Amino acid sequence: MEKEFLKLFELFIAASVINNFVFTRFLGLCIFFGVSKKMETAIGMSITFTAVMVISAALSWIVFHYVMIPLEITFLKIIIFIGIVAAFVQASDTIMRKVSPGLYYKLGVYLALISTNCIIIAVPLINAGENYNFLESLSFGLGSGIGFALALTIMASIREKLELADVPRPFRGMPIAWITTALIALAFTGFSGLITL
Amino acid sequence: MEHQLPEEKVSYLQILKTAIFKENVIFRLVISLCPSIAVTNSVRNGFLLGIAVVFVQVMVNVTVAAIRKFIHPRIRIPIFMLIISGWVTIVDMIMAAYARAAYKEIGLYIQIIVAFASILARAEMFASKNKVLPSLFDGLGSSLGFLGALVTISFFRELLGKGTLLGHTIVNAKPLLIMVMPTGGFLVVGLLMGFFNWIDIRFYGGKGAGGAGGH
Amino acid sequence: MAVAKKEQELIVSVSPHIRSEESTSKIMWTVTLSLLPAFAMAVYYFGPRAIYVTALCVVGSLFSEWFVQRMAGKEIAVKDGSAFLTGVLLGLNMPSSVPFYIPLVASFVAVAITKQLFGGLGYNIFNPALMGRAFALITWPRAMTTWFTPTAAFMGMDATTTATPLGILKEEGVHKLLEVFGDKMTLYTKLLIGYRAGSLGETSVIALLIGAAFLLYKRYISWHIPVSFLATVGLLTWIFGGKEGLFTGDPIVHLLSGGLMLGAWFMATDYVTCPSVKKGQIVFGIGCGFLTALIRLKAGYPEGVMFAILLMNCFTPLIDRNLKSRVFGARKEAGK
Amino acid sequence: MSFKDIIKITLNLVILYTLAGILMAAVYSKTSPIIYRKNIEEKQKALQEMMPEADDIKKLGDWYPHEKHAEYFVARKCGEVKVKTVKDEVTGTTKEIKECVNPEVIGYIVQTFGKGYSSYINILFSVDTNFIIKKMNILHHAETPGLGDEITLDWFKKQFTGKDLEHLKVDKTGTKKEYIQAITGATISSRAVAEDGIANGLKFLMKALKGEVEHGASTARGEG
Repeated sequence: MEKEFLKLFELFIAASVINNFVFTRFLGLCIFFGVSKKMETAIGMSITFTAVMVISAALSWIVFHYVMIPLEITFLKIIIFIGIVAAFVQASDTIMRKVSPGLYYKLGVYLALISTNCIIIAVPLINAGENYNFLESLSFGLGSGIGFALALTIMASIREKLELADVPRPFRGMPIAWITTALIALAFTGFSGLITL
Repeated sequence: MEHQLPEEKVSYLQILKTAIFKENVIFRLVISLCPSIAVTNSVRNGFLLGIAVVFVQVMVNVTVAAIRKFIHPRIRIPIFMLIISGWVTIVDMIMAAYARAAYKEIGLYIQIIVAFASILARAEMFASKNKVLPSLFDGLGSSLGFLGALVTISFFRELLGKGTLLGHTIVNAKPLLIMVMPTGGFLVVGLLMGFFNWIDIRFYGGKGAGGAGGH
Repeated sequence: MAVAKKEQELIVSVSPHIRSEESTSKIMWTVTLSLLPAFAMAVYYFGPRAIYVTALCVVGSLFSEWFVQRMAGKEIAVKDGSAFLTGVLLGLNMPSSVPFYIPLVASFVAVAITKQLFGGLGYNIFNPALMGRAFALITWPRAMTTWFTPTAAFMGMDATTTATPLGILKEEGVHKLLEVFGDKMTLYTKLLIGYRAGSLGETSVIALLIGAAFLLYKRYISWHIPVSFLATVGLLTWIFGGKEGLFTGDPIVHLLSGGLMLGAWFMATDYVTCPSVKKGQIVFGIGCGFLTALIRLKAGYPEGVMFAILLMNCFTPLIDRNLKSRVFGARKEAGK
Repeated sequence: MSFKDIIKITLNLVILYTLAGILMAAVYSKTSPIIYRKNIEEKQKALQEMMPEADDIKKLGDWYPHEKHAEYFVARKCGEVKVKTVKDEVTGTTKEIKECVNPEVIGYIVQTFGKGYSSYINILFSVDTNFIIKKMNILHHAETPGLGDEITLDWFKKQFTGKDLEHLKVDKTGTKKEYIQAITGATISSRAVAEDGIANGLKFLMKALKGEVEHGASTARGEG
């Protein structure tokens, strides 16, 4: 029992910090660079993203193990996973608008962006590829979500500070954001070897 | 991009040129970025993923343009997604069968082509409003721009990081090992973007594209 | 580069506020001066190589500063001493044996990319010298971890390669460390005066403390970051550092070895890249200490000070942001 | 939304999904046998490389180093190879089938995992009947570029040849040449390969052959 719990914890830490999706697996970069300009949007995105991440990891695990494997249609996993994510995002969009317009006003805009994020499709694919069980899939999903949120928040705070900086003109905007990411990624290599997966 | 080009009058060359340079997916529009680092630690991988994207983009554009009158506007996006993921699945299976060595390294990123906004964007913005042939060229241009960017980035990373090009030894050393690691990837893209902006500002009097980001 | 000027206690905005060119350059040169004892010990132990490596770093830094400012059409401010100081710090962070191109490339990364591309002095997010060293460590992992036994090298001894105390501790355990150095007292003394393998300037704890005391006296640095940093490392390595269970670690070895003293007093306190409010500085110090202990005890690298400071540099804007208006007092006590 | 729209949408979806389904099923039926066959071929080739002189390599069973699935194999050499020509009755073509007479066990091949610096290193090694290492190869790893990844270099791999269990230990000093020489600055990866991976695999093999292992030893029927 303790061992299993440790494994879940290791998966979570590995997914969020050591193999952080943005800094070492280079996924979700589009949104990472897109919405990290302002702190407020970054936080809104982080919350929405983590929630969607965990739920879609769970949904796709269930579908993968109870529908796709018995029917032997695992070769259709790309189509089915993106379908699940898109359907879930669409559904929560509709439900949120009806049930909690306030929350929708705050987070709804990010929902639309999410279904084209690479991480959201990568996590179910990796879960399927690594043969994680249900809890492992969940903790991998949660770790990925938190890791992305962490990256986004750090980046947003740095970019707000950079607004004031006298960056050489060709490097303003995107280029300096990429170079910042490079340097953060370099700092994150300090975690390497922390957990072997 | 002009969304509603008068279909017959625009030359295909013009479409190609705009899509490759002016609206370069990675360096100018700054979208579909994930593979720009993930697969660019060797020229071969960058090239292969680029080719996969070219294939998917062209096929998607052609398919969308061919059936554009048939699709009900309300379910347009889900249908596009279906078309994209269908073609991606096909490329995925073909590469798993015939390009195995490369597939082992970049397999995950092939599958992730599904979530490339650039592909959906071209389908939505161009192919769904134009005839098959212009759509084909638009897809070709946009994805060739993408391929070019991938090859450019991987050229620097492989040369500096491994001292090789396409697996052939150029310098018998690993000059800057860091270039094949994540940090090096981000750094090369950042410096190249800055460099292109500098050229744009210096020689063409442009403003230097900030790149709105997005996905 | 370690400054907490009096005015800053009241100013809460993120970027530092430098009164004038003159005072910046005065601070820079004073800090450089405070590194003199450490540099002298480096020369004593590692011989002419110490001068050679540090000189290369300084030249590289000054050139990079001039080059980027020239390209960007800015005013050339090489004389303000900040690039010189970065060069010296970088040099003190290098092993004595590195080939000539490593200091040059590392100083280019430090000054041109980490500092000037971000807008120059006052705007950099990361500590330039540490970033240069991290870049070099990843790029040339072998050259950057080949250590020589310190000798009074001007006598012309041939040096032998060896592992750093932390490297031995990580791979073999504390018994091996005692085997190499003799008994515990000898170990502590040798760590204190600097007779051990390591980067040029990090070995002699005494020399570093003299410099730090000078800066404290001059009020160019405050105690908040170094003390919370060192205390956290000591506490955590004491609790978790031992193989036989909790509270069996040897905090003194951990405090005296590696780049901890150099990092805590001279690098973490860099006023551009650490939080500007006192509470933030304590959070920053605790964070550095926690990450250092984590990396040293659990992760792959034997030494974690550099990565810990760089990682906390990422969080500096966030800390500043959150501690500006309200107080995160919860973790304050642990730092005392 | 009018009734006509609903019909149109449904029709849209049904037709497109059917078309996509048919297309994909077609590609799948074409590629999946190839993928399957190539997987087997590649595995066989990797095993053959470990023991080029073997005529026949069969799986002996599974085992689980670090809770990861691995396999081990027995390699045989034929006393004599008979070639039979068989006519396929369905297609009418003739095939040559090799038949092994008096096979003799010449060694074993074991797949194993070593816990490295930042990854589990997937290793394949072969031993002769006296449990002396013949060859080893790294199948997969994610060790640090420039340091740990030198476990894939020839000089490192070659020094395993001729080592027995006693000498599968890593020497850092560079003086004890009868042991495995560590890669400078990558002692963890070197140890992971030599001690955690291969030495443990060899110990397991010895136990398994004596029948001392419970799980995994699902011996190939009647031949082990």
